[in-house]
Formats: sequence, structure tokens, C-alpha cells
Amino acid sequence: MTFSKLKRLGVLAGAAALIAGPALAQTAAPAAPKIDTGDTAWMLTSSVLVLMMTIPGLALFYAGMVRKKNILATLAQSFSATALITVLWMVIGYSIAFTDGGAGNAWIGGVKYLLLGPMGLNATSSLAPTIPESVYMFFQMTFAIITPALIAGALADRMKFSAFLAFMGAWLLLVYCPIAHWVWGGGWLGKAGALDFAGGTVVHLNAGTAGLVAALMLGKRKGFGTENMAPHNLAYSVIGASLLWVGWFGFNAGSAVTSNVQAGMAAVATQIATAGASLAWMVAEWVVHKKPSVLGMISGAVAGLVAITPASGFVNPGDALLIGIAAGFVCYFSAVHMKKMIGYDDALDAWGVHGVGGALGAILTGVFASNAINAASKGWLHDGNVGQMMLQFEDVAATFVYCAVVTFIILTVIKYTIGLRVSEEVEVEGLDLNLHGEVVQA
Amino acid sequence: MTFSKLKRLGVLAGAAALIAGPALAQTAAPAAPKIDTGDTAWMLTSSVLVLMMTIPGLALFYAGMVRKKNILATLAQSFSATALITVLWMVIGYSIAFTDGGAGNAWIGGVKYLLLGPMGLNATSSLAPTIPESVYMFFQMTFAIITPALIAGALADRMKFSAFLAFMGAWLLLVYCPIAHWVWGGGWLGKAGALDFAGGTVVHLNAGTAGLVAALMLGKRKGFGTENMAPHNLAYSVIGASLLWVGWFGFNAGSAVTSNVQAGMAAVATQIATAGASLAWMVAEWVVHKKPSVLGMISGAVAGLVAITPASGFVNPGDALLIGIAAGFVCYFSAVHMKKMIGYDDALDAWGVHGVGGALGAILTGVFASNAINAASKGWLHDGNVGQMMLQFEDVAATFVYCAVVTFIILTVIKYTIGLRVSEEVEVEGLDLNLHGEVVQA
Amino acid sequence: MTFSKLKRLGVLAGAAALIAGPALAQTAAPAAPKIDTGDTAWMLTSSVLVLMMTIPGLALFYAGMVRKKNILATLAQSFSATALITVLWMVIGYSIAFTDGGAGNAWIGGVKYLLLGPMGLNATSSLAPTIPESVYMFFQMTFAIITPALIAGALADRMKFSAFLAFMGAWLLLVYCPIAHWVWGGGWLGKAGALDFAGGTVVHLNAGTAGLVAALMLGKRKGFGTENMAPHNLAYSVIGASLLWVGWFGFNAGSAVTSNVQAGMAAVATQIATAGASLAWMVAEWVVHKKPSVLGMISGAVAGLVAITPASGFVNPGDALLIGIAAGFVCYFSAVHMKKMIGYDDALDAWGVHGVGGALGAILTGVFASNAINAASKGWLHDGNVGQMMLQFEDVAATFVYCAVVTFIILTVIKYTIGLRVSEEVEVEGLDLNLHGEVVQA
Amino acid sequence: MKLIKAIVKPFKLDDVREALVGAGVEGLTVSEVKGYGRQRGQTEIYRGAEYQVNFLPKVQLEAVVEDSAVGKAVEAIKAAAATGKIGDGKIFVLNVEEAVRIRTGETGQAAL
Amino acid sequence: MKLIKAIVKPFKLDDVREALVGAGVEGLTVSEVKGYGRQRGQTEIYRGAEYQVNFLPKVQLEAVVEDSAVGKAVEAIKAAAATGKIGDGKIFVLNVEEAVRIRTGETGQAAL
Amino acid sequence: MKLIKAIVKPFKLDDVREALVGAGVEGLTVSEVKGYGRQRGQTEIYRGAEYQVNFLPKVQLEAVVEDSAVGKAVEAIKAAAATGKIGDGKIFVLNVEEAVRIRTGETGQAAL
Ligand SMILES: Nc1ncnc2c1ncn2[C@@H]1O[C@H](COP(=O)(O)OP(=O)(O)O)[C@@H](O)[C@H]1O
Ligand SMILES: Nc1ncnc2c1ncn2[C@@H]1O[C@H](COP(=O)(O)OP(=O)(O)O)[C@@H](O)[C@H]1O
Ligand SMILES: Nc1ncnc2c1ncn2[C@@H]1O[C@H](COP(=O)(O)OP(=O)(O)O)[C@@H](O)[C@H]1O
Repeated sequence: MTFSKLKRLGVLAGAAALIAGPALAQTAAPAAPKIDTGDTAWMLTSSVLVLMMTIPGLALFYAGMVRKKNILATLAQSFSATALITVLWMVIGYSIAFTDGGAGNAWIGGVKYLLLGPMGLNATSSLAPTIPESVYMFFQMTFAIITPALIAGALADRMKFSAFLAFMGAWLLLVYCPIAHWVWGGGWLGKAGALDFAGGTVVHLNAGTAGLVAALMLGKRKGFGTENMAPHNLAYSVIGASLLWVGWFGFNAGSAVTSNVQAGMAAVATQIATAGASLAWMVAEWVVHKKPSVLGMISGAVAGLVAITPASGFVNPGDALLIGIAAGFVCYFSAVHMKKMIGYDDALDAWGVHGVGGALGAILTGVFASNAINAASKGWLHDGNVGQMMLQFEDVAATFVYCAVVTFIILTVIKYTIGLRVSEEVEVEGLDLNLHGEVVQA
Repeated sequence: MTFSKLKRLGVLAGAAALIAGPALAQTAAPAAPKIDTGDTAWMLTSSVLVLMMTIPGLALFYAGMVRKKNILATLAQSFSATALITVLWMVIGYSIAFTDGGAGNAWIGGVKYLLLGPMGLNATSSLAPTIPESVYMFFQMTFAIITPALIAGALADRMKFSAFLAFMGAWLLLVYCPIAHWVWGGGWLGKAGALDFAGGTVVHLNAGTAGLVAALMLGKRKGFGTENMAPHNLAYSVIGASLLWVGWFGFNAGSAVTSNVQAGMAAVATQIATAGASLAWMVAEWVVHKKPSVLGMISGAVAGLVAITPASGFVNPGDALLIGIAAGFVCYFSAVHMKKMIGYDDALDAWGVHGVGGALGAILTGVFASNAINAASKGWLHDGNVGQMMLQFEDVAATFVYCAVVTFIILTVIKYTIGLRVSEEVEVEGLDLNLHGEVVQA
Repeated sequence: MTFSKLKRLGVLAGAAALIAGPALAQTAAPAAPKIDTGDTAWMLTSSVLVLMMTIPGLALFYAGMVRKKNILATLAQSFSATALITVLWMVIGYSIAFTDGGAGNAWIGGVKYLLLGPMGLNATSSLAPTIPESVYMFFQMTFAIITPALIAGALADRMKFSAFLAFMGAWLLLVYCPIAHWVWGGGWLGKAGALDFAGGTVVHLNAGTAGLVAALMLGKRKGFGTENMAPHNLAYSVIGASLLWVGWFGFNAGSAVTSNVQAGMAAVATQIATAGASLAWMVAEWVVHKKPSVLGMISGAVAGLVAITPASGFVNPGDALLIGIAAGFVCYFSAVHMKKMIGYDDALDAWGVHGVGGALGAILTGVFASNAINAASKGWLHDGNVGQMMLQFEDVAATFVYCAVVTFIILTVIKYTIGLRVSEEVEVEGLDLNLHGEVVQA
Repeated sequence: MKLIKAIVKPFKLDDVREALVGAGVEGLTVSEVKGYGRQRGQTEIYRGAEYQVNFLPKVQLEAVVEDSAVGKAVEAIKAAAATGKIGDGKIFVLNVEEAVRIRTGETGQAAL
Repeated sequence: MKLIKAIVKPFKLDDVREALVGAGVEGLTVSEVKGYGRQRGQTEIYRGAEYQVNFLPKVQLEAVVEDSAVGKAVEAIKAAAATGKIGDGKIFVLNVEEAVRIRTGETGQAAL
Repeated sequence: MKLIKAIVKPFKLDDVREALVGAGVEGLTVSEVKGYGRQRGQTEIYRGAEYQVNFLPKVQLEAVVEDSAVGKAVEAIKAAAATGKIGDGKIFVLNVEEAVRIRTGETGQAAL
């Protein structure tokens, strides 16, 4: 049942599990598990790094792009989402995403781990046999936190805070947990063989799709297209993007769930793709707009991080560079030109960067995944496995459709109960003062 | 003599020590110690994380809350304290806190480690047998740095810089080092069995108490209650609080001094309690003031981090949530309402959050500590060990009384030599310009 | 050929290599290498820490010191350099710096690793036998990124962005890679026995020298000496300096390439020297200017970090303190008084801090290196090895001369092709608006 | 010529600018100011510390117009800036003796 | 009506406001400005680079009052803002031809 | 006495200050303002969202001088601030009825 994840760990971890497995079985009743201190050290570090991606990373990345009057409200979104999701994940999220769902396991996990019940001191998960389950649960929690938080980019500057919190909670349980289960937790997509090393579809396409739906349902910001909505302080965004870049090694290399060659290769692929994408976006802007903006450089970097996410443990460095460059150009086009053509207001480009980049990465994973890098993956180009391409498209389509439909339902319910949007007066005067009673004075 | 600390490491580390001990004894003269690379990796990382808590974490957390004219002075306090305490810890602090004091060992450590004399390349400490003593000394140094630095919250905006430095140095040696020795270094409180996993009393109650005394002795800021003392840039405080949260895994999970199940559980308890406390404070504000402020959310998170600190390696996830929620409500009450009722000016709530939260956590540790989570601990609720409650109260009382008295003495001496407070003119014009000759222009 | 680096790893790693070496030789064709998960965890973490030093660390450190109109351009320099160098390092940089150059190996590495060709999943480097080569390549990449980025401090506020990028790329390949090869990659300086634990000459003297040449060739900023060029937001610089300090443990302790006693000692030396230097600069300013500035405290810390870099794995804690104090005073003098006396405009003191501090550290390494701390090093004071002093001077001289000459040639070529400096109008109006089409509004 | 000095609520800036342009005003200069008047700031509480906010953010527009245009311009500002709530602001009119366009050296009404 | 324009040291703002209110002034508008005058800025040194600070931070208060109230208001400002040290600032009085309260449309003294 | 109010391009501030000092002006007060006039801001695009920049950053200098000094001062500003490009700014002259030096209580020309 946990086959797909084990596959994802690659041959080495697989081998480790084979060795560790019987050993575990042999040891008597209350015995300590065979924990590897090096793997555990890296996974604790990775969890901390991914948490740092959301606070302060994503919080700053977004807060730097909004107008002065909404800076604190934007920070509050990432921060409160972190707190809320932590509790929900502990209460039930981890259980339905990462434990055995019995008969319905293809679709959803079980409820045995409510409030983390059976997770004693020495528990381990078969998805990560060399580290304590507490660490694995924590690592996955940090993914569960950042995914909904990413959506906030699409609904910046105009959503009610109460509606935002309700949306975060419902979306986590109704959208993120099921999809994470499908791909990583033993569900149908992972079993079918879809490859998603660290969350190209589960995290980024998913959050991006939800952002697209939310941007359409909320409508444009007042003054969109006529008023100056230039970022108030891009220095914050640069700090944020840098911390996202830095923290992403926990995301991608951490997804090896070991401290080994697989983690090393994933780190290298991540670094190279990110750099390539940042340069590509910079070049696109330089050619088209004559000036390479800082916002472009950091957006490109994030696009590269997103696109390499599903591929990071499966591709070699050269292909990582190609994926990065493609992501830079494609996301530049989608966030700048396509958005303008279509005319919706995805304020900070949750869809344009995370949605498009995540889908692109998932598909390119099918192209470039290489058996030489990961024994569990065979792609089209190197291994002639055309079937993988179909699986990747299936993964993208399933995520997009399920997420779009359920997000639409959740937001509709909130719209007719709490209401989605603040009043026009509040929007003009700023969310900081009106929702939180505070302002930044700098 | 180092029994209490060994106990604190829990059964696994204990076992490791049992195995490693004789091995060490057997090896001949210049032999390398049995260092675990995984444990060492995690403890190096933890040390770095705890250092990051102070600079830039705490520095920003505090600097964002003061007025524009005092931002740099507030940053300077954390930064200079880091430098000063590093040197003092190396010269004598580590020695008197964490080495054997011979006859007086119940009260204070020895002076053999002056300038770290005997700490050769291959030295290990019996308090952390699987890592180099250099790493253990460094890890403990980062605790010694942040504790005095926390006090700065109470004396913001009005203390002389020279007096501040004198206070930091004297307080480290006369208050922190002895209390750390009592609890962790082999002294009477640890021997008696008081439980303090990562510093609920040693660090937080201690710093908070000192803050209370300092706030009372310094008096209120000029204009307190009439002038606008609203935070100039809460974005800094959100960055700071986020880095405190992120770094706190080094603090709490690092206090396992191994990279193992104990560290994993401590990390999980930390994350859950913090989230619960942030939500609790948010709810309290939402109900009472109608608006949940960002300052409230981050204050709540810090309150949760503080309260779970003594308990983190001893409690299960569900109880961690309860501790967090309690901390959020109680610290909200103490920092907002109690402070107002009593009327002192603890500018950034060193006492209201760290003092109250630390004491609360220490006592709840007695309630919730569970033998199932840590072989070295038995609490009231799960293990029926009512006696532990008494020990915890004793720990709280001893820390409070000793700290309050000695802090009072230190500050009195400084008052009549250097002087505590800047002139009124300097206070109005700002510390940045007058003490440091600089201003922020943003 | 890779002897020097092995020496640098110290006796323990050396021993490990001895053991691991034959084991590796024995294992059959596609066998997995003997990777240590603890070492790998620490080296992944170290790489991430060093990356964080550049973005956001160095980016903020510099951006906080410039005027408002150039903040984003300064951030853009660090960020774009990170992206560009990542790609160049992957294409050819690693190959010519860290692989065997055959006949010319004394001077430059080979080209076999073009595009990281032979770096398969299980590759290891003989320079770091217990971790995957992917991780070692990544770790060295982060050094290659920060070194050119440091130069930006000397050319702040006035260089064309296109010229900047051309300079970064050319300098990496023509200056950094050769010198890294000489000292660490198997070249003549390492073979001769020059000691440079983490880059006193390779990184800091090198970047500082390039900065000096660049500052002289670019000329002074318009308005230098008459206009107010006070830092716009030193809070950014404090964040930056703090992250440099925090990240530097990856730099120095990571240079042990293991998670062991050597790493622990390097961490301790780093912390103590940094603190000592920060205090020394503070005291110097307090005495001379009557006010200790925050800029001084953080500059001192960076000076200490720089000076301890070459020495960190070779010296005991007491000597580290001496090195730090010396660095604080000497760099204060060079950045404040010597610069004024000579009259060039090294805007953010790349030469005054990194050049002078790096050279000082390299020479003091010869004085204080101790056989008791590292079996591979014998210094003057403790081991009576006067010859080491000569080697250190040779290292400093070779780096200075080679770097100065080649930097001069590169900049001359750029001057007559792209042009080095923006127009006066652009300089007055600000680089942000003119080069990047953006401004910070705070 | 007259200098019209209007102090209005910040979020009305764009409306007032458009109204003035509609009334034929071709140039104006804006600054961010803080106002004290009948409209009182709330009592703010930060972590238990209470204080009175005395000044409120306002925007000040200054436009120099020829004498004949004053009436229309003042009406335009009034219409655009009024919300009917306290704190809407004030308009003051002062006499201007001379005006110069720096670029061309034109003076008087030609300079506006 | 007259416009009283006072440029004072920033830390005196609250004292001056209180004094004006005490003198019967009901509204005023404040802006942050930089002043150049007899009081010279110090020479600043940053890491060895020296420069002269030309402008010093000041606060400018503007209050429109009825003619009869000018004397009292000017005295109040003088008393509250003076420290006796150079750089205390200036008070200027200009004539105002018309005043309008936007909220109500009242004009003249009723608008103040 | 007259109040000279000049709105100029920010990067000309130091030149204008020097020119005024050269023309005998002993004090002045500067504020950062935003200007709307013939010079139009560009259209800005952020990540696909387009908008029109209406206001441009300007600097406003105010100096009160005695009547006889007005001509020289205006000339000095014109010479120093002109670039010949649109947006160079304006100079306005208003009458000042009284001036007071806060420190000494001096009034009239002695207060300048
Ligand atoms: N006498 C005055 N002189 C200068 N500015 C004034 C004066 N009275 C009011 N103001 C400005 O107008 C703003 C609005 O005035 P206020 O009395 O609050 O409301 P309203 O105009 O609706 O009566 C104030 O905040 C202040 O900036
Ligand atoms: N002629 C003037 N016109 C406009 N503002 C002036 C004038 N003279 C002085 N000021 C303002 O008054 C402030 C104080 O003036 P200064 O000459 O420094 O001290 P004092 O008023 O004590 O003689 C200056 O910084 C400037 O803002
Ligand atoms: N009638 C006016 N009243 C007040 N300020 C004005 C007026 N006209 C122009 N300004 C100010 O002067 C600046 C320059 O004016 P503009 O028309 O752009 O260029 P120019 O002065 O070269 O014709 C404007 O940005 C504005 O700040």
C-alpha cells in the first residue's frame, strides 16, 4: 500500500528498508526502532527549512509585493495559516493523508491517527523507515502548511480574514489531504506510477489551480489597471524569494527522506534549475521590456524551484538546467502576457507561477526522468518509457479538475455564509487598519 | 554528578552512554572519541538555529515593536549582547555552569575550564557523550546568549548602552550560570529531579523575572500612556517571530542532544504548542478587541514556544496542544490586562510573555510529563507522580527569588556607578542618534 | 594530487579515508559508495547555510548601506550573481577548479567534468570521500557564488548591470577557479603546504583585491565626500550581518567536510573570533568617535569572520579570540582611516574588510596553527614551524598579484566594450529606476 | 492668481485630482500631511499600553490657478472630497503675486 | 483670516500642538520637512567617508486662524517651541482670502 | 517679505540650495512632494498589470526673503533648476505679513 512512496525513495532507501525491515520484525516488544541519526538529522533540518519557506519566506515574498496598507494583512495570512494548519494536521490531516485507508485507500487514508493517537515515541512509518515517525509527520506537516498558504497570492488585498481562515482549513482537509494521499500516501495515482518527487502537482499545481479559481471568484482588486499597485517594498520580496530558494533544499532534497546520494542529486538539480529559470526570466524581460527587473529575477527563481520540484530526484544536472530555462520563459509568459490577455487578477501570480510551473514540471518529469538517477523512475527521453508521459498528464489533469471543482464548492459555501470579500471602503483604506487594527509606518 | 542531565537525555541516549562509556574507557591515550556523525550534524545545526534566534530573530522581533528613533539601538542590544556573552562564556561561563564544581557542586561549577583550557580536539562531555565537547559547549553558549538578550524587551527605549553591557555581563555570570548549573550542570535542582527540558525556568522565567525587576527599576518610558508608542514596523517583528519559531527547533529538539526519537517528539510538541498558542491569543483578541492583530498572533506564538520549552521532550502531542492553548490565553491576559492593571512598563513584555509563560510551562510539565515519552520523567496526570508538581513549584520559586534578588543588586550597583537611564532629551530624540550616531531612514 | 585537501581535512577524516579508500577500491563496478549519512546531512546543511550567506545575507548587508535609490540594484547584484555563477560552475567551473588537470594540474584542473558529465548518482570525490560528490560539488558551488558577489561592495552605486554580469562571469572563471585549484583542488599552493581552511585567501583576500582594483578603475561615486551617502536602512545590514554570521558555520565548520571534532572546533573558533572582532571594532569606535555605531559592530563581526576563515580548523579557542580582536582593530583602521588617507572609494569596504581581514587571517594562521588541533597543520607559535609563515606570505602574495592583474585586464576589456559605469544622470537618479525600472517605496 | 490649498482624506486624492483636471486645472502639487481637528483619533492599545492618537493622515493639494478659475476649482474639490463625515477637510485660498515656469521662464498666468 | 506657518524642532511638536489648542486654535495641519538655516548639521563619517549634513529634520505646522487670534497663537508657539538654542525655527504669517469646510460647505471664519 | 515657493526636480535640490545661498538667502525649508502637470508619468507594468503613474516625485523649497531680494532669488532658482525638459517645475511668490524667529523673538526682516 505504501509502495509508491517507497519507490520514490529510490533504490538506496529501498535497500535500506529491505535490510531494516526484518531487523525490525525480529526485535522484541518495546524495542527501539533502527533509526539512522544522519537521516534523522537531515530530515529535522529539512522540516525546519520548509517551515522557514512559509514563515518568514513566503510571508515576505508576498508582503513585499502588495501596497503599504496591506503589508501586515498579507503577513498575517501566512502566519495564521501556519498555526491553523498545524493544528488541523495534527488532529486529522496526517491521518487521512498518510495512513492506510483500508477499503477506500485508493482515495483517502484512515482515521486511526486522529490526534496522532498511535504515534508513540518509537513509531516509524513504512514511508520513511529510517527516521522516527514523529519527524516524518512533522516534515509532511510543513508541506501541508505551505500549500494552502501559496494560494494567498491570488487573493491578496481583498479577502475577509475570517473567510480566509475558513478557506484554508476546508481546503486543507478537502483538497490537499486527498491529493497528497493519491500520490504519496498509497492512493491510486502513486500506485499507477505517477512521478512527483516533492510536489509538482500535489503542492504547486494544486495551489495554483485553487488560486486561479479564487481569483476568478473574488474578482479584481478595486482600481486594477488604473491605480498604482506597484509593490511597496520589493526588498521584502527579495528576502522572501531568497529564503524560499534556501528553504527549498529541505523541500526537494528532504523528499529523499534520507541523507544520501538521492538527496544530494535532488539538491543539485534544484540549485541548477532555479538559477536557469531566474536567468531565463531576466533575459525575457531584458529583451521585451528593455530592463531586467528584480521582481522578474526573483519570480524566475521561484518558477524554476516550482518546475524542478516534481523532477528533482529523477533527473540529471543537465536536464535540470533545461527544465529551469523552460520554466523561466514559460512562467514569464503566463504571468505577464497570458494573464493580461485573459484579464483576471491573480494578484501575486499563484496560478501564473505555481500552477503553470507545477504542471510544466510534472510533464517534463515524464520527459527527463532517468533510471540512472533513480532506480524507481523511467522517463521518455533516456529510458524510452513513453507511458510515463501519459501518467504525468493524468496526474496533472486529475489534480487540476479535482482541485478546481472542490475549491469552487468551498468558496461558494463561504461566499453565501461568511462572505468572501471586504467592503469597498475597507479595501480602499487598507486591510491592515481595518482587519487587524495596525499599520506599518515604514 | 552529571546525573540529572543524563536523565534528561532519555532512555536512548542513556543506553548509548552505557555502551559508549566503557568503550571510551578502554581506548588508549590519544584515541578519538566515539562521536556519532548524525548526532553531531544535528547539534551543529541546532546551535546555528539557536544563534539565529537571537540574531537576527530576537533582534528583529524587538526592533519592529519600538519607535523609529530606537530601531538601531534595539538591534544593537541583541547584537552586542551576542558578542559580549560569547567571550564571557568562553572565558569562564561554560566552566562555572557545566563543569564539576567539586565540594560546592550543588551550587556552582568549577573553574578548571577557564578559557576552555582542557577542551582539546577530542574532548567530550559526559552530558553529551556522542558529540564533541566543542559542539556541546557551543550549543550551550547559544542558550547563554539568548537568555540575557531576552531581558532587553523590558528595558527598551531608555537604557544607557554602557549600562546595558555591564548588566548583560554581570547577569550572565551571577544569575544565568548558577541557575543553569543548578538545573542542568549537576546542581541541586536537577539532582532533586526538577524537569526542565530546554529552559522553561533556566531561560524564560529567569529572563522574564529579570525583565520585571529591570522594568520596575528603570521606570516607565517618557510619554507612556499618552504618546503614540505604536510599533514602527511590525513587518520586522513578524520576521523576527518567524525566525524565533523556526530556530526554536534547535532550542527544543536540540536539547535532546541526539538526533533520535526524543528530538523528533520534542520538535512535534514544539510545533503544535506554538500553533495552539498563536490561535488562542488570536481568538482572545478577536473576542475582546474585535480585531485579531498581527502583533497578537506572533506574541501568541512566542508564548507557546516559551511554555512548551520545559515540557517539549516529556509530553505527547495532545498534551502539547493543551499547553499551547493555555499559554496563549494566559500570556494574553498577563501581557495585556495584568500589565495594565499593575501599571509597570515592561515595554516589549519580557515578563508578560517569557516570565509568565516560562512559569506556566514549568508547572504544566509537572502535570503532563509522561513516562511513555521519556523514560526519565513521570508526571502527575499520566503517571500519578504528584511529587513532581512540588519539584516544579520549587524550581519556579527558586529561580524567581534568586533571579529577582541578584538582578536587583546588579542594577542597583549599576545605577549608582554608571547610571541606568539616558537623559530625558536623549530619550525624546531617540537612542539611535544619541547613543550610536545613526538613524534608519525608512 | 588531491593531497593538500586531504591534509586539510585533518587526521580524523584522513583516517576515515584510509579506511574507506581500500573499501572503495574493493567494491565491484556499480556499487554504492560508503556514504556517511551524518557527514552528508551536515554538508547539505552547510551548503544551504553558505547559500543563505549570499542570498539574502550579503544582499541585505550591502543593500542596507546604500542610498534608497540603489537598494534594489544592490539586491539584484547578489541575486543575479547567484544565478549566473550557479550555471557557470555547473558548465565548467567545478571541473577546472576541483578535478585533475593532468600535466598542468599545478595550475588548473581538467575539463572532463564539463556540464558535470561524469558525476553520476554514486560518484564521490577523493577530496570528500564520505559524502556524495553531488553534495561536495554543491558545497563548493556556494563558495564560488559568494566570492565574486563580495566584490560588489566595492563597486556599489555606479556600475552598469550588463558590465556587472560580464565581470562576475569572467572573474569566476579566470580568477576564482584557478586560485581555488591552486590551494584546494590539487594545485601548487596546496601542495606546497599553504594552509587555508575555508578561504582566507581563496575567498576573502581574492574578492577584496578585486574590489580594490574595481574601486580604483570605476572611480568615486558622484558626490563622494560632499553628499550624504549615509546608509538608508541599517536594519537591513544588521539582518544581513546576522545571517552572514549564522551562515558562516556552514562556511567554516562545513570546510571540515565531515561532521566530527574538526567541524566542532572550527565552529567554536568562528564564534569566538567573530565576537572578539565585533567588540574590538566597537571599542575602537567608542574611543575614537565617542559613539559605538551599529555599523561598526556588524562590520567588526564580519571582519572577525573573515580573519578566522583560513584559521578556523587549525587553531584553539584562545588563539581564535586573539585573531578576532586583531581583526577588529586592524579592519577598523583599514576601512575607516586608511581608506580616508588613501582616498579611493571602496563604497562598502570589500577591500578594507575582506581584503585586509583575509590577508591578516592567512598570516595569523601561520602563527597560531596548532598540531594539537589539526594533525595536518604546524604553525610557528605552538609547533615552532617558522617555514609555515613563509608559505602563508607566499599564498597571500600570489593571490594578491594574480588577482589584481587579471581583474585589471578583465575590467579593461569590459570598459572598452560594454563600458563600466552608468551615466551621471542615471547615477544621480538612482540605479533602481534606471537599470531595473523599479523603486522601493519604504 | 490664487493658491488653492486643500486638505482632504487620503483615499479621496484620485477623485479630487480628476475633479480639478475636469475643472481646467493643469497642474498641482501634493504632499502627505497629518491633521488635527474635530475628528479625533481613536484610543489605541498595544499590548496593554493605551494612548490617544492625535494626528490623522491627510493629503494636502496645492494648485495655483488664475483668479477667474478659483470658484470652479473650489466647487470641484468640495464635490469630490466630501463624504459628509467629520474630517473631510478644508480649502484655503491665498493670493499669489507671481508665478514662473522654470523651463521657459514664462511668468504670470502663462506659467500655470 | 491668517495662515500661521511655524517651522519647529520635531520633538516640540506635541508641546506646540497643546499650546495652540490652549490658545483656542481648533485645527492644524502638520508636515515633516527638512530645514536649512543657521543651525548647521554635523559632519558625518561613515566608514571613512566624510560629508556635511546640510538639512536637518524639522516639523512644519500650518494653522488658519481668524485675524484677532493671530497674536495669541504666535505667542503660544513661541513659548512652547523655544529652547533658546539655535535652530528653534521660525513663524511666518500670511493672509488667507477664503476658507471652506468641505463637509458642510461653510465658509469664512465659520469654516475654521 | 515674500514667500518664494519653488517646486523642482529632486536631483536639483542641492544645486538650487547652493544657488539660493549664493543669492543671499539664509534659510529655507524643504519638503518632498508629488507633482502633477504637463509631464506625465510612464505607464508601468507589474507582472502583466498595467497602470498609469499620475504623480511624479518633486521637491518643494520655501524661503521667506525680504522684498528686495525676491528678484535675485527667483533668478537663482531658475538658473539652477532648469534642464530645459518638461517637468522642470514652477516658482510662486506670495506675500508674507510677519515673520518671527522663535529663539530670540525677533520679528520682521531681522527674523529671516
Ligand atoms: N484651522 C485649520 N488650519 C489648518 N488646517 C486645518 C484647520 N482646521 C482643520 N484643518 C485640517 O483639516 C482636517 C479636517 O478637519 P476636522 O476639523 O477634523 O474636520 P472637518 O473639516 O470635517 O470639520 C484636519 O485634520 C486638519 O488637517
Ligand atoms: N528664510 C527662511 N525661509 C524659510 N524657512 C526658514 C528660513 N530661515 C529659517 N528657516 C527654517 O527655520 C529653521 C531654523 O532656522 P535656523 O536659522 O537654523 O535657526 P534659528 O531660527 O534659531 O535662527 C531652518 O532649519 C529652516 O527650516
Ligand atoms: N498650477 C500649479 N499649481 C501648483 N503646482 C503646479 C502647478 N503646475 C505645475 N505644478 C507643479 O510643477 C511641476 C512641474 O510642472 P509640469 O507642468 O509637469 O512641467 P513644466 O513646469 O515644465 O511645465 C508639477 O509636477 C507640479 O508639482
